[in-house]
Amino acid sequence: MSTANESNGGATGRDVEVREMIAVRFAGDSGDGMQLTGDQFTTTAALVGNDLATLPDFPAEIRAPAGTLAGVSGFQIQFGSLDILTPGDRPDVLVAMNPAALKANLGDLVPGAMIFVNTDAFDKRACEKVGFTANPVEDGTLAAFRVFQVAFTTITRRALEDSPLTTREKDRCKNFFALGLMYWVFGRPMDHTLQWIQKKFAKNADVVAANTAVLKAGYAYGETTETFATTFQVAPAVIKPGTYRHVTGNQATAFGFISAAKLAGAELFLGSYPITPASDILHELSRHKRYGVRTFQAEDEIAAVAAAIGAAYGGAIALTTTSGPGVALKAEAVGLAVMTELPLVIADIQRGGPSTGLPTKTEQADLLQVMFGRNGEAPLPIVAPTTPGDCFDAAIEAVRLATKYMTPVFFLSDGYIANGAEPWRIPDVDTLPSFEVSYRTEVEGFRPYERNPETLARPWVKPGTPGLEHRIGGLEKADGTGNVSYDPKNHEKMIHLRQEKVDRIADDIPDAEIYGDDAGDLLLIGWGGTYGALRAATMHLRRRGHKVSHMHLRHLNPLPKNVEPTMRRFGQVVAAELNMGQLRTVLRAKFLIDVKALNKVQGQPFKVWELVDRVEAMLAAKQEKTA
Amino acid sequence: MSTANESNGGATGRDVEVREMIAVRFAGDSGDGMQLTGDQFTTTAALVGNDLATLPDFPAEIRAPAGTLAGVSGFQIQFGSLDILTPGDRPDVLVAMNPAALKANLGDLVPGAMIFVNTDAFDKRACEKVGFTANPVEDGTLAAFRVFQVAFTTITRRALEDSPLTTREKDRCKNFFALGLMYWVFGRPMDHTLQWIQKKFAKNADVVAANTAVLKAGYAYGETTETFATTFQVAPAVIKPGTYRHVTGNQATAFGFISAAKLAGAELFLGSYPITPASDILHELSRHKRYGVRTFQAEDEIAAVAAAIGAAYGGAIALTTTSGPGVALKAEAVGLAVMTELPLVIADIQRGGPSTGLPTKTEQADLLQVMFGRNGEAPLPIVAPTTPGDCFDAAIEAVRLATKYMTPVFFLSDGYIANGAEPWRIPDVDTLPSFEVSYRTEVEGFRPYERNPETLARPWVKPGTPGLEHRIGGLEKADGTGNVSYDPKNHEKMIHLRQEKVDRIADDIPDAEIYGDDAGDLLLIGWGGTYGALRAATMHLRRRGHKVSHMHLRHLNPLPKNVEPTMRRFGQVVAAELNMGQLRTVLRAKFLIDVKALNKVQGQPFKVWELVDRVEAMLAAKQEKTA
Amino acid sequence: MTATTLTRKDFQTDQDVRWCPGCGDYAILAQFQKVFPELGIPRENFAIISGIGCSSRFPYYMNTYGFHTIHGRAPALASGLKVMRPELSVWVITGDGDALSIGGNHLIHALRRNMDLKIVLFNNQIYGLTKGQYSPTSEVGKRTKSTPFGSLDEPFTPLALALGAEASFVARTADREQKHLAETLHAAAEHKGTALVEVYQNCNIFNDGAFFHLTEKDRKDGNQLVVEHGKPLVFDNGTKGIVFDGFAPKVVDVAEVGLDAIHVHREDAPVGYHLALAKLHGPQFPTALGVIRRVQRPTYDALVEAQVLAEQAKSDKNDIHALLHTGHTWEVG
Amino acid sequence: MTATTLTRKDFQTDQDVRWCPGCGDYAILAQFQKVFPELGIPRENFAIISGIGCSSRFPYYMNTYGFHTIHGRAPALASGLKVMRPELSVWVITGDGDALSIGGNHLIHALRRNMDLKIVLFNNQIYGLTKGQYSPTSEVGKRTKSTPFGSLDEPFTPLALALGAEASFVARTADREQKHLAETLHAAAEHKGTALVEVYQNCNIFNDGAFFHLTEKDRKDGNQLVVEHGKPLVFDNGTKGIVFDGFAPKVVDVAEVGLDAIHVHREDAPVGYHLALAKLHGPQFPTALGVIRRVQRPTYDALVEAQVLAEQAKSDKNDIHALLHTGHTWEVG
Ligand SMILES: Cc1ncc(C[n+]2csc(CCOP(=O)(O)OP(=O)(O)O)c2C)c(N)n1
Ligand SMILES: Cc1ncc(C[n+]2csc(CCOP(=O)(O)OP(=O)(O)O)c2C)c(N)n1
Ligand code: SF4
Ligand code: SF4
Ligand SMILES: [Mg+2]
Ligand SMILES: [Mg+2]
Repeated sequence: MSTANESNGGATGRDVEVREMIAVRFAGDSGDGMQLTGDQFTTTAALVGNDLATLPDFPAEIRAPAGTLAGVSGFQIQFGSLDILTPGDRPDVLVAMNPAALKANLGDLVPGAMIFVNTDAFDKRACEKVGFTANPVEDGTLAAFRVFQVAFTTITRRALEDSPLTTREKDRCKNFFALGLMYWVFGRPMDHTLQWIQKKFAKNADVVAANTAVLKAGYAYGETTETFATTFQVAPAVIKPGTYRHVTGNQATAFGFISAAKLAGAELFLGSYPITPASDILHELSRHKRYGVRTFQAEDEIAAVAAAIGAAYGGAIALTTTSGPGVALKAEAVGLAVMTELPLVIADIQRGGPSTGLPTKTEQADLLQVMFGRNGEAPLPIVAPTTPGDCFDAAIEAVRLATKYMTPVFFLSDGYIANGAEPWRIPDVDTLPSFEVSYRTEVEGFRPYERNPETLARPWVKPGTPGLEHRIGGLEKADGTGNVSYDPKNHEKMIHLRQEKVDRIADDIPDAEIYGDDAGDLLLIGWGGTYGALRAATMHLRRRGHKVSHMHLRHLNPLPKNVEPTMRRFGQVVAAELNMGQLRTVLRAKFLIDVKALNKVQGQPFKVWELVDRVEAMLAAKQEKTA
Repeated sequence: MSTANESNGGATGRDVEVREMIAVRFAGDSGDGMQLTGDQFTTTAALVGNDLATLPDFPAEIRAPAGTLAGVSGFQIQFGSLDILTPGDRPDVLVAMNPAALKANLGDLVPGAMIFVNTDAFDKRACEKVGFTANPVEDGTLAAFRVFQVAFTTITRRALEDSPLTTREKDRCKNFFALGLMYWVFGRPMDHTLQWIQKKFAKNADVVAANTAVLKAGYAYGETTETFATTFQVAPAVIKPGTYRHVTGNQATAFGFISAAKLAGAELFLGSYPITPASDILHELSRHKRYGVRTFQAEDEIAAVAAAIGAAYGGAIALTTTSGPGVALKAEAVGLAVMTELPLVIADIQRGGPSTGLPTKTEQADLLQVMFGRNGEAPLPIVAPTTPGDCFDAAIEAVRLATKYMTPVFFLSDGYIANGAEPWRIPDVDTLPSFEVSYRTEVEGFRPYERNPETLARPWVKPGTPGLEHRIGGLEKADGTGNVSYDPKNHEKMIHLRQEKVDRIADDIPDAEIYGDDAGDLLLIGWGGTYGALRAATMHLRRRGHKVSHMHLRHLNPLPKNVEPTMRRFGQVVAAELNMGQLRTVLRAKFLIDVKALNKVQGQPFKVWELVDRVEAMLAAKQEKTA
Repeated sequence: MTATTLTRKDFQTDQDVRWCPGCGDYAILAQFQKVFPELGIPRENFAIISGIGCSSRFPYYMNTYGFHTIHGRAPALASGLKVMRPELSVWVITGDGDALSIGGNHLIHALRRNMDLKIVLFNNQIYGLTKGQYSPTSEVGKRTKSTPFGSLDEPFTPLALALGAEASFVARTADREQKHLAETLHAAAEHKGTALVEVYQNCNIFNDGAFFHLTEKDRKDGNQLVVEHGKPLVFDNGTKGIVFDGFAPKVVDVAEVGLDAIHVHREDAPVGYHLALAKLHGPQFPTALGVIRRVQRPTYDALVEAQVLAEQAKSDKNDIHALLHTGHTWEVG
Repeated sequence: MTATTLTRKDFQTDQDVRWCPGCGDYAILAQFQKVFPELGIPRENFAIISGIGCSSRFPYYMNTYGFHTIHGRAPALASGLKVMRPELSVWVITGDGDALSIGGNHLIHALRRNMDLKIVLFNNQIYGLTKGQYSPTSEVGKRTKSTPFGSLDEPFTPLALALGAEASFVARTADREQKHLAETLHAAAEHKGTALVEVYQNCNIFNDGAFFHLTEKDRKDGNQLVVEHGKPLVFDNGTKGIVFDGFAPKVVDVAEVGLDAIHVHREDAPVGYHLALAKLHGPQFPTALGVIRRVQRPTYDALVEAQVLAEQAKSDKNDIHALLHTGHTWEVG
C-alpha cells in the first residue's frame, strides 16, 4: 500500500515515485513460471535490503487447462523500507501474462495500479474463453488503471532469433522478459538472477543463453522505450543485522522440529499422511535423514498419529502433521496420548472447511476442534505460530512443552503462513532455548504415574530400560501406580490432575505480545497467522489517531496470564478471526467479557484495509452508543 | 430415601414400616443371577402399582473370577408411592450373596440399612479373598446396620432334597430364594414370577419345579421365622393410566428410531460398530427386520457412519450409534454430512473418558466434542434424552429435525440412562408427531441447493429419480446449484446459511422444562441423563424452603428460547454436569452470565443428596457474600 | 429417460473437466461414457460414488447421480446406499491411495461381503492430487517428494490383496487399451457381487510412463498377457505362453511346447491360480490383463433383502403398536 | 537382568488376570511366559503392544514393557516404536475384531512393509469384550446378538488375507496345542520381518467349542494338518495326505498313492500354494497348522535405519547451523 508518494522527474525525463512499500503481483498460466519469477524478484528485493512478505496463490487443480481462470497461478510480494507485515492487500502493480490472469486479478488492484499485459496473449479466442466480450485492453475495461501493453512473446522470440531452441522452448522464456522489465521498473540489479540462471540450467548452455538474453531484453526494453511514465524507488528497510534466508512457514516448521529434537537431545520421528496444505512439512523432513529424522508415510492419518505415539513411547520426539480433516481422524488417538501422558506434537495446518471444503485456501476454523474435539475431558496445550518465520520458534516451543509436561500439544498453523514466505533472520544456534530431556532409569521408587511436583509430568521411561518394565494404556490410571483403576474418586482426581498440568503451563509461557498502549478504546485480539494483517491494521489505526492496541496470542491453551487483565483495560475488545468466532467463544466463556466478533470466512486472509475500516466502524458505533 | 417412617406393630408382632419410597440392591457374583432377580422384583413392583427406577451395575469384565470384587454384579431399584426419579442414592436394603458383594456395597448403604447376607458364602477363604480379615458379619463391621444372616444355600439345598438336579444346579436356584424372601419382606405377590418361571423354563420341568420351590421357600422362610424385626409397606403410586412396560434407555432408543422411520414414511438404516454402552441399540434394532430395519455391522465406526450417509443419500432414515471414542472416529464423515446437508442421526451413548477411560461407567463429557469436534465451521443440532423412557421421544425428535432441516443431528445419551430402566407408559401411536418426509421428484426448476425459505433445507432427492441427476460432495458448494465453488464470498455465504439453518431450529422446539418457580435464588441447569437426580434434588431443596428451580435441557443446539431469559431471573445460575463444565462453557460464552459449576466426574451419576448438600452450600456462600 | 435411447452425450455434464491435459483419466471417462449407455440401465439408476483424489473427481463429469465423498470411504458409503437401494447400479471410483492406503480396510470388507458394487480403481502408482507422493502401489525405490532417497516398502498387488480378501470378481485393464477397458467395464457391470477393476492409468505429471511397457505399441506385445476364460495363456502374438510347474509359472515358447501344453485360463479356478496370475510381472513375466477371477456367490445386499422380506412376511411391517407392546406389559388405571 | 537367567516367573505380573475362567487366553499366556525366557532377549527389551478386546488385555499380565492402546491401532503404534527402536523385540497382541475389523488396514500395511513385528492374532471368531457380536472371521449364518437371523458375510481367512498382502511369514496354531503353540511362537520370534501367527482361541462364553474339532483328542486327528518344511502334507496319523491337481487340493489315502506322491510342504514355495494351504478347511479338508509361509525380505525398519546411517555418514548429524543455512542466504548489516 502506498503510504507516501513523491514524484520526481527522473534522469530519463520520466517520473520516479518513491515508495515506502509497494505490492506487485505476477500472474499467468500454471505453466508460465510465475512462482519462479516471483521467487527471483523476491530474492533480489531481499538482497537490496527491503523488508518483504510474499504469498503464492496456486490453482486447486494440478494442471488446469491453459488459459482458463481455474489455471491462473499468481505470486504476490509486498516490499518496502518499513516493517512489512503482509504481502499486501491490493497490488499496485500487476503483470498479466494472459487474459485469464488479468480477469482473475482485476478486482484486487488498487485504483490507478500499473498493469503490464502481454498483448500477444490477448487474441479474441483467449479473451472470450474467460468471458471478456472484447479485448479488455482496448475496450475501456481498464480505464481506471495505468496499462502498459507489451508484446512479451514477440519480443522474446525476437531476442532469441539466433537461439537453437524450438519456438515452444523460446516462448517458455518469456517470464524472464517480464522479470527483466520489472527489475528495470524498480531499479533492481540483475546479478542474482543471472547467477541463478547459470547454476540452475548449468546442464544446458542454450537455455542459459536464452534466459539470460531474455532477462536482459526485458530490462533493456524498459530502459529504451518511452512507454513507461513512472518507475519506482523503494529504499532499503532498517533490518536487524544477521544472516537471512527465505523460509515458507512449512519449511520453518520442519526446521523448527528438527532443531527442537536436537535441543532435546533426542531423535525426531514424523508419522504423516499427505494432505494439503501440510504435505510440504513431510516433504521437507523427508530430506533430512542426515539429522536422524525418520519420516513414516503412513497408510492414513490414524496410523500416522498412532505410529507417532509409538515413537514417543520409544523415547523419540514424536510429530504428526496434517490438516483439519486429518485432525478429525486423529482425535481418538490423541485422547490416548492424553491418557498415557506421552509427549507428542500434532501439527494442524488449517484449511477452509467444513469437510473437504476449500482445501487450498486458508482458515482458522479448527481452534475449537483441537481444543475440544475428543471424547471425555482431554485438555492439552495449543501453540499457534504467527508468521512463516515464527513457525520455527513455535515448533520448538511445542516440543518444549510436550516433553517438559509429558503431554500431547497441538501446533496450530494455517495455509496462509504455511505457504507464505518471508526473509528470515537465521537464529544463532547457541541462542536457542535448551531443554534436554531426561529419561527415567532409576529403578528405586519408580512409579509410572508419579508426578514431578512442579510440572506434574510423569516420568518418561524408554522400553529397554532394565527394571522399569511397566504397562500403560487408555483405561483410567490409578494415581501414582498407573494401574488400571475404576475407582470413582481416583477418576475424578486424575481428571483434575490432567487439567491442572495443562493449567500450570500458564506460569511457563510469556505474556501475550501487545502492540500499542496497554489500555485504550479498543483491543484487537488475534491469534496465529493473522498476525501481520492485524499488526499492520493497528499501526494504521494508531496513525489515524485511534486508541487501538493489538494483542496477539501464540499460546491458546492455557492462555497467557496477561490476557484477562489486558482485556479489562480496554473499552471494547474485539476478536478478529478467520472463522465464526472461535477464540471469541473461549474468551467469553473464560472471562465473561463481552468480546465482539470481527470475522471473515472466505478462505482468504484479512486485508489490512478491511480491518481498518471495520475497526473504525466499531469505534464509531460504540461512540454513538455512549454519546 | 425414606422420607416418612411409620412403625406399626403388625399382625405377626413385627414392625411394618410404611415408606413413600425405598431403595433395594441385589448384589452377588456375576454368575449369581442378580440381574434376573432384580428384573423380577422390578416387574412385580410395577404390577403392584409402584413408580420406580432401576440401575444395573455390571462388572467391566465379561466373567470376572468368582468371589472377587471385580466380579460383583449389582441391581438397584428404588420404588415408591411418589414420583420416582432415580434408582436411589443409597440402598435401604441390601441382599449380599457373598463377601465380595458385601464389601463392594457397604460404603453405599444408608446407616441403619437392612442387610441380608448369605452366611453360607462367608467362609474364611471367601472373606479373606476380598480383604476382610475376619468374618464381617461377626466382627462388628456391620454394627451400624440391621443384619440378617440367612443360610441361602443350605436352605435352598434342603428345599430341593427331592429334586433330581445336581448340587451345582440346585445352588444356582438360590437367587430365587433371595427373591422369595424379599417378596415377603415387602409384602409382594409371587404370581408374576411363578408364571415367568413356568414360561421361561418350559422345556425343563425339573428346573421349573426347583425354582418354584425355592422361591416359595424364601417367602415361607420370612413368614415362619422370627428373625425379621421389620417388614415394609410401600403403597402404590398415583400413576397416569395406560399400558406400561419396562424399557431401558437403549431399548427405548431403538423403539424411537423404528417409530420415527415409520412416522417419516421411510425405512430405517443403522450402520454401527459395537461399543459399550451403545451396543444394545444395535442388538435391539437387529431383531426388527420385520419393520424393515436394515442393520449393518460395519468394519469400524468410520464405515458405519459412511454407510449411514450412503443410506441417507439413498433416501433412508439413517442412523449410526456409538460412544465417545467412536464419535471421535466419525468426526470427519459427520462434516461431510454437514456439507452435503443430508439427514443423519449420530447417537452418542456417552461413557467415562478420555480415551478408553471407564468404558462401563457414565459421564457427560462429550458435549463439546459433538458440538465442536469437526474441522471447519460445521454446526449441527444436538438432542439429549433425559430418562430411559424419554429416549423414545428424543429419538423421534432427532429424526424429525434431521429430515425437516436436512442436517445431521446428534442424539446425546449416556450410559446411565442407556442401561437404566423404568416403567414406561406406551404412547398411543396416533398421538406421535407426524412428519412424513417428501422427496423431490419435480424436474422443473430443480437446483440441488435451492432452499426451503422457512427451514433453509435443501431438497432431498433419491437416486433413481429421473431427470434430477446431480452431483454432491465435500467441497464447498455454490449457493443454489451446489456446484463446486472456490468463490470467497460464496463460501462465507454458505457458512452463514449452514449456521442459520441450525439457529432457526430454535423457533421449532419447545421451551426448556422448568420445575419450580420461574424466578428465584438459584437456578439449577442440567441436561440429558441427570434429569431425575436434579429434579429430585430440587424437590427436596424446595421442600426445605429454598427458592430453587430446575431447568433441564433436551435441546443443546440450538438452545430453547426461554433459556436466556430464565437464567436472568435467578440470583445464581448453576450448571450441574457429569463433566468439568461443558454446558457451562457454552452458556457463559453465549450469554455472558456467570454460570457456576457443579461438577462430578467419577463415572457415577449424581446422588440426590449430594446435590442437595452442594446446592445448599452454594446458597449459603452467596448469602454470606451478600450479607 | 429410457435406457435404450441413451447415448454417450447423455452422460456428459456441463462441468469443465479439470484433469491435467494428457492425464489417463480422460480416456477412462470416455469409455465410461461409451459403456454406460450400452448397459440397458436407465440413467437415473446409476450412482457413482468416489473418494478423494484426481480420479475421484470422476462423478462430476458423469451425468448420473454422483457423490464425491471423503478420502478412502467410498466403498463404505456405497455399501450403505446399496443395502438400502439394491435396484441401483452403484459404482465406486477410487485411486490407488484412496482405495489401498486410507481406504484399504473398507475395500477388503466390501470384497469379503460381496456387496454388489463395481469398484474401479485408477492405479497410477502415485498420489496425484496431493502432488506426487509415493503410494502403496509404487515400486520399491521410488523417489518422490516424500521419499527423496527412494521408497522402502513392498507395494501391494491390488488384485492379489483382493483375492486374499475373498473377491468374487477381479480384473485388470489399462487406460490406453480402450477396447479392452470397455469390455472389462461391461464384464464388471454384469457381475452380481463386488467387481474390482484395476485400471492402470498414466499420471503424466507425477509418474509419466509407468505403464508404457504395457500400453505402447512397440513394447506391449511382449509384456501384455490378455487372459480369456477357456483360452490358453499366450502372449507376444501367440508365440509365448505360460505354464505352471506345480505352483510356479514359467514362460515357454509355444512353438516348442505346443499350444496344448499352455495353461488354460479359467475364471472359476482355485484362487491360488488367480493369485499366481495376478502377481505375474516384468521383467521376467508379462502382466495379465482381463478378467482374472469371476465366481458367483450371494451378494450381501440381496441376502439382507431376503432376510427383511422373510421377516416382513410374518407381520404388518408398519405396526408400531405391536412393536411397542412386545414382551411384558401391564395396565394402570 | 540378563536374558539367560530368566524364568517363567520373571514374566508374571502382580495384576489379577481378568479373563473368564476357562478362556483360551490363559493357555496362550502360559506359553508366552514359557517361551519368552527362552528367547535369549533381556526382559526389558520386549515391548508388547495390544489393541482393545479381551485378548488385548494381554500386556497387563506380562512383566515386560506393555502398551494397551486403542482398538485396531496396535500394528500402527508398534510400527512407530519399531522404526525408532529397532533393537526392541516388539510383539502385537490382537483379536479377530481388533486386527481384522477396525484394524484391518493397519495389519495389511504392516505386512506389506515387512515391519519387524510379531503379530499374534487370538482368533475366537467372535467379539468377546463387547459381549458376543459376530466378527469378520465368524462363519456365515452365525446367530449372535447383532445377527439374530444369522450373519450374511463371508468371513476372512486371516492368513489368506495376509498372503494377499505380501506377508513374509504366516503361521497358525491353537490355544490347546501347547507344544505347537510354543514352537510357533519361537519360529515367529526368530523371523526377521512381520510374522503373523493366528491362534485359534476358545471363547467359552460366547463361542464355545469353535475349534474343538481341531483341538479335542477324539476329533483332531482327522481335522488337523500339521505342516512342516520339507515334509509331506500328511494327517490322521499319517494315513491321509494332500496332493494338488493343478491348483486344486485333494485328500488321498497314503497307503493307496504312496508317501512320495504326497505334496511336500515348502515354506518358500510360490504364494499361490500357501494360499491354497491356508484356505483348506472342513468338512472336506483338514485345517493346516504350522508355519505356512516363511520367506526372507528386507524389513522396513532395517531399511530406514540403513538410509539414516548412510545419510548421517555424509555430515555432522547435530549441525543445526548447517541445516538452517542450506540454500540461498544473505547478510544484512
Ligand atoms: C482425510 C484426508 N487425508 C488426506 C487427504 C489428502 N489426499 C487427497 S487425495 C490423496 C491421495 C490421492 O491419491 P490417489 O488415491 O492415488 O488418487 P490420484 O490423485 O492419484 O488419482 C490424499 C492423500 C484428504 N483429502 N483427506
Ligand atoms: C473405537 C472403538 N470402537 C469399538 C470399541 C469396542 N470394542 C472393544 S473390543 C471390540 C472387539 C473385540 O473383539 P476381538 O478383537 O475379536 O477381541 P476379543 O474380545 O474377542 O478377544 C470392540 C468392538 C472400542 N473399544 N473402541
Ligand atoms: S496429477 Fe496426474 S493423475 Fe492427477 S490429473 Fe494430473 S496427470 Fe492426472
Ligand atoms: S468373553 Fe470369551 S474371549 Fe473374552 S475373556 Fe471371556 S471367554 Fe475369553
Ligand atoms: Mg493415484
Ligand atoms: Mg475375538
